[in-house]
Amino acid sequence: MIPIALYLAVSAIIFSIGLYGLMTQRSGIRILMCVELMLNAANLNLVAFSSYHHDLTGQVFALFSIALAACEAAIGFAILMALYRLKDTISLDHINILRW
Amino acid sequence: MDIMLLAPELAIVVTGLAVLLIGLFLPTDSKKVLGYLASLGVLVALALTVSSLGTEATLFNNTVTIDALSQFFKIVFLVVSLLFAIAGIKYTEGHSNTEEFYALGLFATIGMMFVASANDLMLLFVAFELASLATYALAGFEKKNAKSLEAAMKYFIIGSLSAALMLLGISYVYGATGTTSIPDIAANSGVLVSSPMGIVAVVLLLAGFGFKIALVPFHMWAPDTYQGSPSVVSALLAAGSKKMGIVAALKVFVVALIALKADWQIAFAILAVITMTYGNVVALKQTSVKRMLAYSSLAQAGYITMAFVVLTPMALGGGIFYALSHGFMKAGAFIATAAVGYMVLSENKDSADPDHIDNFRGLGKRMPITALCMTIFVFALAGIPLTAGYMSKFVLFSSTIQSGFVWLAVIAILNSAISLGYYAKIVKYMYFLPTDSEKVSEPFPYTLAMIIAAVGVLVLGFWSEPFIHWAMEAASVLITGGM
Amino acid sequence: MAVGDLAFLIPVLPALAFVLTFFFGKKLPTGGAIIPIAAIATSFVISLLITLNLLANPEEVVSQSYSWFAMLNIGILVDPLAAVMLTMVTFVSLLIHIYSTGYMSHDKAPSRYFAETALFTASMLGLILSDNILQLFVCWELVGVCSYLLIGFWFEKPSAATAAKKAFLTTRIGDVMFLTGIIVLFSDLFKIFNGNVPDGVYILRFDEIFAHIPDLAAMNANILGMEVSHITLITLLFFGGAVGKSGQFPLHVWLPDAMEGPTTVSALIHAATMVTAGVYLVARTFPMFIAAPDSLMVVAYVGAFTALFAGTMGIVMNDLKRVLAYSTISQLGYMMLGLGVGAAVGSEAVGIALFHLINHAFFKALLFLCAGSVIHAVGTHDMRQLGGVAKVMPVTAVTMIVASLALTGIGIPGTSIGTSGFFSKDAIIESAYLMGETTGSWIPYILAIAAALLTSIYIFRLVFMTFYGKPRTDYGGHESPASMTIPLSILALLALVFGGLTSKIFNTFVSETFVNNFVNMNIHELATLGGYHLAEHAGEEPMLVLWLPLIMALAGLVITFLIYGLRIVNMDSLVSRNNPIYKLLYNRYYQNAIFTNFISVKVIYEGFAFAGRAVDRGFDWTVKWFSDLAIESGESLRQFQTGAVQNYATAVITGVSLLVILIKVVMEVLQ
Amino acid sequence: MMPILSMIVLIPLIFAALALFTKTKEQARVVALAGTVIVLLLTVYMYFNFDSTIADNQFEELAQWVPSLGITYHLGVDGIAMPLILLNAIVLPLLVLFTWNDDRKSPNKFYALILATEGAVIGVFTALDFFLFYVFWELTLIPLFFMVSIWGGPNKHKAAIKFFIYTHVASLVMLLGIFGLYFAAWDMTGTPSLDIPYLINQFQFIGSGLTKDMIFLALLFGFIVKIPSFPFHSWLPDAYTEAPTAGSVLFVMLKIGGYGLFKVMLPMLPFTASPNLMITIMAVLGSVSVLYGAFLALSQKDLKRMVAYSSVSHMGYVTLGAAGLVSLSVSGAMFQQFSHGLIMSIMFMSCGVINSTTGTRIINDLGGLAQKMPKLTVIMVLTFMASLGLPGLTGFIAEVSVLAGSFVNLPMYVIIALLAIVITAAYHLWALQRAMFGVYNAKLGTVTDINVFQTFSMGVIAILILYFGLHPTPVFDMMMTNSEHIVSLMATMGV
Repeated sequence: MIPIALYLAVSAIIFSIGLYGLMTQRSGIRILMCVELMLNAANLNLVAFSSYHHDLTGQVFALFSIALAACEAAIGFAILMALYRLKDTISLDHINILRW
Repeated sequence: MDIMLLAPELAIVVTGLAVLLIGLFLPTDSKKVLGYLASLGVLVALALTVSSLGTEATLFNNTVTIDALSQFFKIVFLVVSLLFAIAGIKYTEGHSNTEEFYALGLFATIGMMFVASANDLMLLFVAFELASLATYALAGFEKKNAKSLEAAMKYFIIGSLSAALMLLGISYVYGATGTTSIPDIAANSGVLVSSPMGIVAVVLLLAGFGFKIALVPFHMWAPDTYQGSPSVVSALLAAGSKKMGIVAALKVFVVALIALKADWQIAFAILAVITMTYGNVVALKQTSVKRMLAYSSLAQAGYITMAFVVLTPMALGGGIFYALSHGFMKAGAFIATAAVGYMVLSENKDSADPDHIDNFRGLGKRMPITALCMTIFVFALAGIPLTAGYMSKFVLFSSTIQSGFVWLAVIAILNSAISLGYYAKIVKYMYFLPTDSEKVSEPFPYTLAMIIAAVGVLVLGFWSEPFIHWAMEAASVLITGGM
Repeated sequence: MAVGDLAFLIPVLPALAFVLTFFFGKKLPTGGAIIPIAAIATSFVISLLITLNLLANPEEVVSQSYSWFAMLNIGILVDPLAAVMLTMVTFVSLLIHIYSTGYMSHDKAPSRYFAETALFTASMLGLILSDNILQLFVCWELVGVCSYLLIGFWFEKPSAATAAKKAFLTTRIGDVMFLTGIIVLFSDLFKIFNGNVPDGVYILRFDEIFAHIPDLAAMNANILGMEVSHITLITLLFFGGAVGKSGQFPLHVWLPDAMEGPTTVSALIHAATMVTAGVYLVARTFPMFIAAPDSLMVVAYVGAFTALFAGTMGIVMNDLKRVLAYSTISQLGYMMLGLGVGAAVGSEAVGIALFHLINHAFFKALLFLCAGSVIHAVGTHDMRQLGGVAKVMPVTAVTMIVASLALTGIGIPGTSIGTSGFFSKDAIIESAYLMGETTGSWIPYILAIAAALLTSIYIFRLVFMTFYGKPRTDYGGHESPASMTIPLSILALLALVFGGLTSKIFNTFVSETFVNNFVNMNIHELATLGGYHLAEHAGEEPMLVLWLPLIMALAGLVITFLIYGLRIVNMDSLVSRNNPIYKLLYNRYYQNAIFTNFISVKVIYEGFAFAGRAVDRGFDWTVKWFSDLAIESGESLRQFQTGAVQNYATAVITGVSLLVILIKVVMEVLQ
Repeated sequence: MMPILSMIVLIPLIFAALALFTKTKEQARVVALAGTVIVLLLTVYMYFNFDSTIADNQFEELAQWVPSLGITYHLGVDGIAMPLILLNAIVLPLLVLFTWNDDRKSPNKFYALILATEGAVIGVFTALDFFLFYVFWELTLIPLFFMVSIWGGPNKHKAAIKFFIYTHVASLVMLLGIFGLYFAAWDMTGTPSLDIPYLINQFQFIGSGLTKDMIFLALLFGFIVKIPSFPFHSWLPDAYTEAPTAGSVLFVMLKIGGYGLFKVMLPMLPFTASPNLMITIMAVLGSVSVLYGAFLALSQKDLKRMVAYSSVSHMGYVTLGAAGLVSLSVSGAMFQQFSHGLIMSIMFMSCGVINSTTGTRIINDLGGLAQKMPKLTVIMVLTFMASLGLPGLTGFIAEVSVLAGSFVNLPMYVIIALLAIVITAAYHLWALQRAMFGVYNAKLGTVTDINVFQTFSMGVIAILILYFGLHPTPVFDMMMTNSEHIVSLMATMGV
């Protein structure tokens, strides 16, 4: 069977992709997607470990976090919608009245 | 198991749902009643918690625990959300979706309360997220206000980033120990010490909680959000959800990961110093009072974090006690700004930044009660004697010296000296700078909330013995649980 | 009850008079002059009685002490030395107060004047009565203030205000030395008692001090490499105080300016009484000086030099009162010299000096009052505008001439015929000679002789220029009222005969001061402490020595008569700005330029003070710098908060990775 | 036995609250007068029941406050505190009278602050628990801060903030010292306590010499800044000068720095690791302040600023005398605090009067005021004389005791201080001559002499200066008792 290290490696890679996107992307939507990536990388970890430990907790946890991720996405989109209504853009470069 | 042990939480849930449902059928102008309802619910919950003080129990096969620590923080959260609810009555006046405001607030409170009593990382994470999600929405409550939305957006993005980090951290902990139950992790956390995953997990979790506690460099969202979102919400964020981060950190680090003490003590030491210094120094130059308070609460977080470095019962007790006092001071201060903001907006609808410090000119004349309360809060934050702030600093700093971290104490004390610079500035504006505008009536709910907070601050300062004692008990839970 | 028990009233009455006059004087006629006059009269009677009583039975010294605070006391000591001073001061003060009723009649604030003079009298008497050095210093300062107030009596005159300030500050320099002396003395005695002084022992009382002279002499201080015994140090510091108060060189600069005050004040304070306090101080602590021959030598030299130095300036002044002021300085120099010769003649020196002090008080007061009477009548100080005043003011003129004779000391040696000045001054000069004989230091004697010549020159110059010849300007003028002329006559009488009558008894009386139940000292033991022996009284000096002073006096008279009387010598070549000597003298050796303008203003005020100011700015700046640092760093740090959410995320990530590294590093370091 | 100490501390605070709610000047000043007078009566009563022959604390009150931290409510007075309390109790009613007829904005706050300051300052003098001590210590800052910033001069805000933060930093350092002592004792005995006498007594048992010295220096810094002593005086000139007259007088009443020196520092001194170093530090600071303050006062143009610097110079004697460690010098230093309080009150009142009637304080712009203001002139001359150390007035008693006493152990530093005497006389007389004497400066327009209330209050203080100058024993004896007690400690340690 596949050694645990590979799972970790994969999830680490996915997580890093998400991070990179989060730091570089301008569009709100893409940033949301990056966040999803990262969360799912973590979930991958959980599942991998759970099978590694032969213990279901990890998978249950993963399910929970997927649910949460959904809620998060919902709220995120809601906020972005509102922003779009107000400013006709969701490019985060133009949203920085609050600073210093 | 006895479900009544969860009575406070249930009370809040019920109130939350009730508010949500009743709100649907009420006309906008009569939605005031929701505020009273919510306040009542929180009051009931508070009463229930107080009545059940001293009970020790674990529920839901050991995922929820009720002990001195959880009780203490529950009360902190309930007090804050009580202030939030009362102040909200005025704030939401004439808002079409008052019910959402209260429902979200109450759900956030539940999240916090469950974090306080969580005994399992899974529950902790879920509750944590619950609180976060609710507050994301609250931060963006003013849908027509660009600032509010921007605040929400930033809060949301950094929040979900840190959630991801936290989850990753938890996954590593789980991977190493094979369990998510906090005591069990504590039991066999030896594995983490040996494996490199240890440090990574610690840092990731630190980032996760650091985001809520607003420790530099995970704080970046905080100033913007506190400034941008409605003051009442800022109060909830600064006074409530910040404490949630603290209690979570206490549970996870001091109890679960005590074996990795060496690692995270260093981390906390570094963060504490950076955070308090950065917060105080930057606050000096702020012109928006809310932003200034945001930075000040950074600094306060820095002080509290010292407890993790010192890690003696007294220091932890001090930190916990500090959390309580800070709850009162910060909530009060933000509500005061809310009152001022209300005053400004009621004078001219579209004023650019109602929280600019110029609006505080001559407040002593225009809103005497608000000004007086604000002075109390500000002095308390600065650590002037006979206020909660002084008492908590006294315990915390002195315990720091006691256990030999003199350098840390010195830095902290120098910091609180610097902080006087901007606190005094607020007082100066309120009392010494002339104003041409006349006295205005102060909205009752705000005043009530502020007075409650002020009384709390003074009581904690004068008659602190029982509270300190209690905080010590809470701390002892951690120590016995951990060591 | 013994009259001595009333001694405490002597200063207290004038003090009360001060209070009453100060608060109620305005309402009374002549500014309530009657109150101080009555008080001082009573004091005079009491002191006189005490003196007579002491003459009769010398052991009845009055001595009372009460605790003041800590180990210090206030007390009364009336021994012969004090008694004669008391009598003189009360007497002169009484006369001058009476005189003042006339003199100040036209002034707008007489009550303030009388109050202040009463206060002055009180403090002066307190000074004389002190039985401990600290109380003496207290009153010493008080008389200083009174003189400050009285010099500046016409404070709306800037010159007066300035003169007052100058007087106070210059004497203050001396006072500091005096105070230092007291402090050194205190700490020495404190050490002698090893820190625990038993109750009831007042360590600054004269008897305590004198009792410990041997211990003090035993202590040595190393100052700039010189081994100085503490007794020498202390006495020198005391003398420093005396120099300030008694206008000895170099601290004499204030006395001439002090003439800005009313003439009566000059007579009372700056001629008769206060300025003699320095002499009194040295006399009072004479046992200590005896044990410190070096100090005595200093006293003698300074005194003699001052006598001459002041004389040289006296001969060129054109202001009536300034001439008299310099004369006072010079006479005080004589008194100091008289004490200085103690190294040779032992405690007789006190008698000699005191005798001259008393006589001087009489004739110098008289001189000033005459001058006052002239000024009062004609309203100018400048002799060049006067002349022939004798015709208008006969009484004044006569008394003035008597006084001048007394000052120059005209009399026939060997007999007891002569003006009072003759007995005292010649006694001083003779003992100076004696000192030259025993110790081999002749300079004081020579200076003293030279000074005698100058004395008679300046005083007769004054007499001729003022009273003789015909008026140079048309001043009005009339003889002064009786309230003024009667005191003049009384003083004139005393100036004429007092010396002759009392010269014998006086010396023996006063010389016994330090042998009584209060303090009993053996002068020879003290001398041996100082490491020398007193001359067993050498009998007669050669004839020349006895006659020389008189010859000098007459010579001076002749010279001045030729110049100013017959005008056969033309002065214009001498008296002109291009004659360097005249210029030097006339500008008073440029002391003003040096002391006032250069040292005090330039160096101290502009130099130090402003340096200090710069330093202070430095401190301020440092403090400010710290706060600025905080604020500025705040300004730059907040730039991190860019407002772009991606940067926030970046910050988080960097934070995480940095933390990992940091922890690793620190862990490494710790292990 | 009634809790008289609590009363004299609380009554001013209560009356301050009352005064805050008054509507008019008339009500406010009456309340203020009532409060201060009651305190005065109580203090006088206490004074006459005070046993000046023992050095212990008297009228003690003790109650638990926060047992888990060893914080107690512990009050008491000894011979060090008593005279200072007396000073405050006497001067403040007179201060209220002095300001009786002034018109100023929000008089209710004004008098409330005066009362609050009195309460806080007396609190510091009576507190026997470090926590309480620090509480009152900080409490003195706030009313003075408001006093300066509301009614102060042109640069009031700058001065107020500077004073507040500067002295607050010092207090924080002092707090560090207190913590150090607190825990050193806690670790030794196992029970927490902040009781001042107890901790001072525990100090000697602390093991590490370094710790001892750090604690000592931290506390010393806190006190020295409040005194204030060179080189930590730079907050003083601004604060004193910018403050309103009443504020300046309150500043002068703030004798807590010196009090700490005697109450806390000296008993600890012999047990520090290097007592002689500490003595030297204090001696240097003291003597230099004397000279330095005098020179700076000499260089001032502004009368009030000159007075402020003279205050630095005078307070130098306090530090010097404390370092002298001879019973006479120490009690002299204590007496200097008392005398300085009286003298400076009048000095600042005079500055206030002159400023309000002529509209300037620049010495060279004044002149000849004596002709227009005879009453003021008489009082001022007396006070200036007292301030330059004229015998027969309080200043002299203090200075001569300090100098004579200290000379026993510290001759060199005394010499430095002696140099200042002439300078001191110089600037006092210079100011008098320029401001009061000479030709009347017509540009000043019509000036009016002090009114009856001002005459009364200044007169009474002047009389006290004279009285205590002639007869210091009423307060000097108790000081002597305590200083002998302190010095005996030194003797046991052979310092």
